[in-house]
Amino acid sequence: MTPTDLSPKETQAPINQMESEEAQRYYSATQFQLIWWRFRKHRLAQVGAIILITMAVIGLFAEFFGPYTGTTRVSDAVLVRPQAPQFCNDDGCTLRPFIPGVISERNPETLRMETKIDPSVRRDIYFFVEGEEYKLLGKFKTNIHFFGLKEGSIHLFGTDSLGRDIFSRVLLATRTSLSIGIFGVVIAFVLALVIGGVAGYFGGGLDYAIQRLTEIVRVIPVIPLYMGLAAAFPKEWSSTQVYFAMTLVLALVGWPTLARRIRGKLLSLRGEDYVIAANLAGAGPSRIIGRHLLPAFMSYIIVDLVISFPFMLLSETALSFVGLGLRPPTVSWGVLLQDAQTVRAIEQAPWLFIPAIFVVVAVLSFTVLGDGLRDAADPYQVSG
Amino acid sequence: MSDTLLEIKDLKVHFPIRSKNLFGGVTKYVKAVDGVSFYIEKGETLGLVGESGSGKTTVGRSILRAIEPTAGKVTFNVDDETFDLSQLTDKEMRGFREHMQLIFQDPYSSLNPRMTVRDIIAEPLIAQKLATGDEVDERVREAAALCKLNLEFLRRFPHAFSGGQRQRIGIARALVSRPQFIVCDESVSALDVSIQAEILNLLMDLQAEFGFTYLFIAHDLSVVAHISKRVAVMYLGQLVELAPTKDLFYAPKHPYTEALMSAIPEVNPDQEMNPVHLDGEIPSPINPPSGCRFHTRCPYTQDNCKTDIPKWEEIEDNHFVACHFAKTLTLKGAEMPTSVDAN
Amino acid sequence: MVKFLFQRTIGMAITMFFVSIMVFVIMELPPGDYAERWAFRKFSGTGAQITEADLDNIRANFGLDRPAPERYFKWISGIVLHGDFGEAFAFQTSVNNVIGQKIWLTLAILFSTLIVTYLVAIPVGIYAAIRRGSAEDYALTVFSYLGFALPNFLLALVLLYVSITVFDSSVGGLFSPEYADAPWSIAKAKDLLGHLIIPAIILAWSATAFQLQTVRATMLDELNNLSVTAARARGVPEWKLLLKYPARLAINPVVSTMSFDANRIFSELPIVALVLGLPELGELLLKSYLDLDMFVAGAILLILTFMIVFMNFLSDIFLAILDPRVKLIEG
Amino acid sequence: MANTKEITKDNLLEVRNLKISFKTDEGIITAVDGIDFSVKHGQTLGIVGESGSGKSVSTWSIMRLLPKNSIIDKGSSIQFHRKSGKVVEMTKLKANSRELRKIRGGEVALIFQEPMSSFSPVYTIGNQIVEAVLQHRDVSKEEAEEIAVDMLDRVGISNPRQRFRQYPFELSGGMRQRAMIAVALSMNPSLLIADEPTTSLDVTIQAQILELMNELQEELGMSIIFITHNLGVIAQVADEIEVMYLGKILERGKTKEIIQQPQHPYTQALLEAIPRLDRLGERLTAISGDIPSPLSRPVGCPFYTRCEKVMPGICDIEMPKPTQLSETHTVYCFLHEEKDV
Repeated sequence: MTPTDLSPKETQAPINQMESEEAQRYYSATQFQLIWWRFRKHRLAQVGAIILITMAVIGLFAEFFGPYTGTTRVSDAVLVRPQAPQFCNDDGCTLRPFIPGVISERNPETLRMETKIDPSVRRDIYFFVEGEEYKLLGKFKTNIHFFGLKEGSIHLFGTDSLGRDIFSRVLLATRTSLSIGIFGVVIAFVLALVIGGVAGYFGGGLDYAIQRLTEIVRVIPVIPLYMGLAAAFPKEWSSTQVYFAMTLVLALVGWPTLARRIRGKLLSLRGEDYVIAANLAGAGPSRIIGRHLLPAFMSYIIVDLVISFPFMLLSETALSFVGLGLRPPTVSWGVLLQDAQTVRAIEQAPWLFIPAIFVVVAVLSFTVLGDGLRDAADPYQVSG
Repeated sequence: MSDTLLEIKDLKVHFPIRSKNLFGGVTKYVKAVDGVSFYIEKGETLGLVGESGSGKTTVGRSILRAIEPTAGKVTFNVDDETFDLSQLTDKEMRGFREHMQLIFQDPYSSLNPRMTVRDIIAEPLIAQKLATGDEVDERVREAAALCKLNLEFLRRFPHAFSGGQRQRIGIARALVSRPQFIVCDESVSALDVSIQAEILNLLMDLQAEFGFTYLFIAHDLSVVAHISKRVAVMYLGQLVELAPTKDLFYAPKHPYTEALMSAIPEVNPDQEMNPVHLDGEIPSPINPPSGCRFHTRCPYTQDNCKTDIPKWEEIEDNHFVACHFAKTLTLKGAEMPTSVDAN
Repeated sequence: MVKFLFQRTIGMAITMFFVSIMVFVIMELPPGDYAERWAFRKFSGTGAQITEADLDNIRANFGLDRPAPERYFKWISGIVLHGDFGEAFAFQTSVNNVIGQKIWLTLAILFSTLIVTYLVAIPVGIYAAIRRGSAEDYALTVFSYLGFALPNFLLALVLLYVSITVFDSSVGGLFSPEYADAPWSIAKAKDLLGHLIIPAIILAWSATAFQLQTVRATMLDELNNLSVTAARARGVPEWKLLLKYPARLAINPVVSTMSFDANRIFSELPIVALVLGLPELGELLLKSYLDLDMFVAGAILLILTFMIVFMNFLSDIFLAILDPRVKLIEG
Repeated sequence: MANTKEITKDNLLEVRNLKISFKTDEGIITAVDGIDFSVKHGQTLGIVGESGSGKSVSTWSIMRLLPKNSIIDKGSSIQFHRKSGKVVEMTKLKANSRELRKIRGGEVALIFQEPMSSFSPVYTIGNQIVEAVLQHRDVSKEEAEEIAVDMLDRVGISNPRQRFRQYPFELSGGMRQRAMIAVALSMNPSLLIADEPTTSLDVTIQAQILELMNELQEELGMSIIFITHNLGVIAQVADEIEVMYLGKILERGKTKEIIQQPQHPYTQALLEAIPRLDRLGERLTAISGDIPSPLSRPVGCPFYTRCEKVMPGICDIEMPKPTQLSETHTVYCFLHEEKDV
């Protein structure tokens, strides 16, 4: 729609006589500085990044942030409702947060155990309290938890039907789900990079064969394919084995899409004038790849990594949800959601659905972050 | 011929067309360049003109082996030694690239946006290890100064520059390895009129100072006429005429050249344009016409043009034509200036 | 056109050949062998003792003692020549019987989902592009984000929960109880249509989000196209112009990705079907994976993939009709 | 609102004080900065300018075709003589109003540089011509088809009946540009705006198109605004020329006046800078420096940063006023303003 004499090239700033310091800085800015400046304009993407970093930190130190280990059963607290910390009750307000006491009694009609709030009891929340022993980062033995009660138990997200603290379990699941996503993406990426790179750089018959292969993998519906592979895990495998097998499966099915994108990008880059110029300057393949293709490629790789994540997360969640993925005692978001498979379960204890919120928030964060990065990734293209 | 720098014999470049069916078999070829021969002398500028699809860019790139020629011979003289470029391996060719360079058309896409100007200009030196350490910087500064680039700009990135300045950076890169031969592929076509003159002057000054040899490819006839000593005209993958600039423009011998000359809009409202009318369109290079390739559009065509391929002949001193009737036709060229100071 | 169709049909056959090999590999993957699982299922609870010899017998019966290529050949030729998908041990009957009419229900779900997707995504995507930067556009973007982020099976759970707690009725299933086992009739078909809407909306959820963004992006590209300005310069009224030029082209990428939508829908189908209790192939696939009833699983995987490949074939044809440039490329 | 006097009779179009800006992320860019020009009945006005000169923007604004982020200044006036004799103020017309639509195509037609992208690829050439004809002429569909085929024939397309049913990609570049002209002229406009119509064409095709446009103008009597950066082309087609630079008009006059007696330093420099066949072997005179970015337009005369004859303290303060050198020749330069005084 823009008339010819307002094309982007002309509106790009050429050097003028007067040069502000800002302009100087812009002119000698590297690729990643430019990307960073552009990224800083994307508020939403930054929010996404912050959420993800928070999730990663919390996941990494799940045992510290959660008041209980994931397997602890508080037997008299089955299906406890989530408890929100308060600052005020009938006796007035304090600076220290607390939760009201809980009494559990059997309902005389349904004969189920039910919990009730006892506003007369006040249980103060303390920070850095001693609790169950665990190994921080799998190495350092300690029993300090970020918060907890001196007596009684606290369940921010309630408990499940076995009386386990959902809050603590969600934190552990965050670690599992994010890490399986990371491993899955990384392995898929290495595969895609090698295969797509070979196809894109050398072209010809090899490229053709790889193209056809990826096409075939891509027509089979993804999740059923995952399921088929996951169904083959022997029942006697340990949860660790299943965990690693899952990452492999995710990667194996995930690479064709990535390989295709990498190949396409490489092919178009290879035809760029400046790459031809490097060729004509006498640069060998290693220099062309190292100095020209890879730097141009890096930002796309990062963007692609980020936008592949949600797919891995959702696949893992879906598979574990139906029992074909990770298995207890490993906890992931999908495993936790198994408890919420039926409407009856949710009706009885809606808080079992809380892990879904984490899934959604994580995927949303990855999506907006990916969008922001994609916009920022090519600072040399003037956006319309 | 000791003063010949470069000689091209029967150069052919055919691009396969892969059909998009199952096995991707190659059934057709685009004959982009189909038997082109010429030589370039040391220190001269040979202009190469032709309309889109004539194959002029492919000629330039295949001499540099940016595109692999299908057939033909390209010989290059360096220090009285003759090399057959088509016989060199990729690695040998890489070592040879210091002698020959390309200046691109698009000053935007031809510079890597992720490298500083210094690194861009230094690339030929570093890639071929022609210089090390401080010598690199010295030679980069020298090249930049020759192209009238502010040395302050060397640590900046291409996004800081306008089209004209970028084109200078491209030229500095081309000459930093002190090549003997430079292909200018539409190197001023993308520039504004007011910038174009400066770049043309720069190219000519550099040639005067260092004795560069240019192959100057362009579609703008006036620009080619201005910079070239001799000009070759291409049509549909083949040369139709090659002659010293003034001979070619003022006294063309090939009907196609005549048509081209007559179509140049003169910057002179008194001189009305009277273009030779050509029939139809340029035929497809996949199935070029038989005989003389121009016969489908030539106003002077005869029966034998359809069947006989015209010979590439030197009909006057240094004037080559491929036309059956080159000697008998009287053709009109561009209007010759009436006096030297026809201002 | 005939040549075009012929080429595409051959292409489809070749793709299906490679797919069948992959499916066969998946069928072979689970540990232990089919004979053991078959025998276990058949005789468990009967108190019969199974000896190694019995198992060998069963293996010989099923041809399991033959090398893999031979078994593959037997399996695939049964399917191609006789339409015989083998035996489903979990049901003690042939796979064909188990799958039977579920194919039609699956197709019904697929098409109703596609219809919902396109009915929403195309007009809304076009609208969002025209109103670029407006509040509606922004809201639709947020909706799309949610479409990516909230998996369909969770949406199904949410909808079920809402329908039960708020409306006190379930939205699951494909038939009302009174029709579930009734023979086909017009009333039953109507009942099915009524029940199809909810799963269609749920399954269309993410596909719509994706396609909406595709349509919007293409539409934005096309709006910037000179041909639109050219038409405007000819005085063509704005609405007519938008529909005739950019909107027409914005449909092309949707048509060309129909098979991806089918792929996405079939991906989500098993889990959504599990949540909603839909008696079709996806749910059956999931069950047979859990039972390791690999003949059934393989058959379903093959059928679903075939539907996707066929959708691809259809979209190629539609595209050739919609876009005159396509034929030229095929040459 | 100083310039709202009524349009003179022999002018088809009169533009006064036209100022157009664009809202962008980097701020407001002024693309056209207060220019005046007019087009006479049956004549060709040539506009020459390099990139960023605002030549396309100023003419697209006549048809109100600029993108949404553009702003036409309130003081601008574009008056157009309609076929009915009525004078309309184009800047006052409502977007998408009936009257604007009638004028677009029916009275003012536009052809572009790239004929490929100005046709929709999925409809036949015929379809797009018929659409235009039906929009502006009271004819049946069959009659419209006849008009279209006839028009294709008139612009020199062989086998017009067959071409009518072909898609744009099946035609060559020259053919497409002919077809584009056919579309424009099939609606019988009184003003044709040709925006670099030959820039992407080869010289032989360019010559044919220029010839065709000349012939058609003689035959149909419409006015033409011809935009180009090629001085050779403009010398051949225009009756009058105006020279634009960075959103301003620097010089205006009869073609001979501009080409043979240029008075503005920029026009002079441009003519010296292009290689010409009648001056082979002469060194070109280059214009030093770069065209400034529209983001940082110089104050005063836009050319002063590159002008050989710049007078510091004068040229960089304000824009010079027009100096009338002859009835038809106007220059905007202090060198002449001084002489005048």
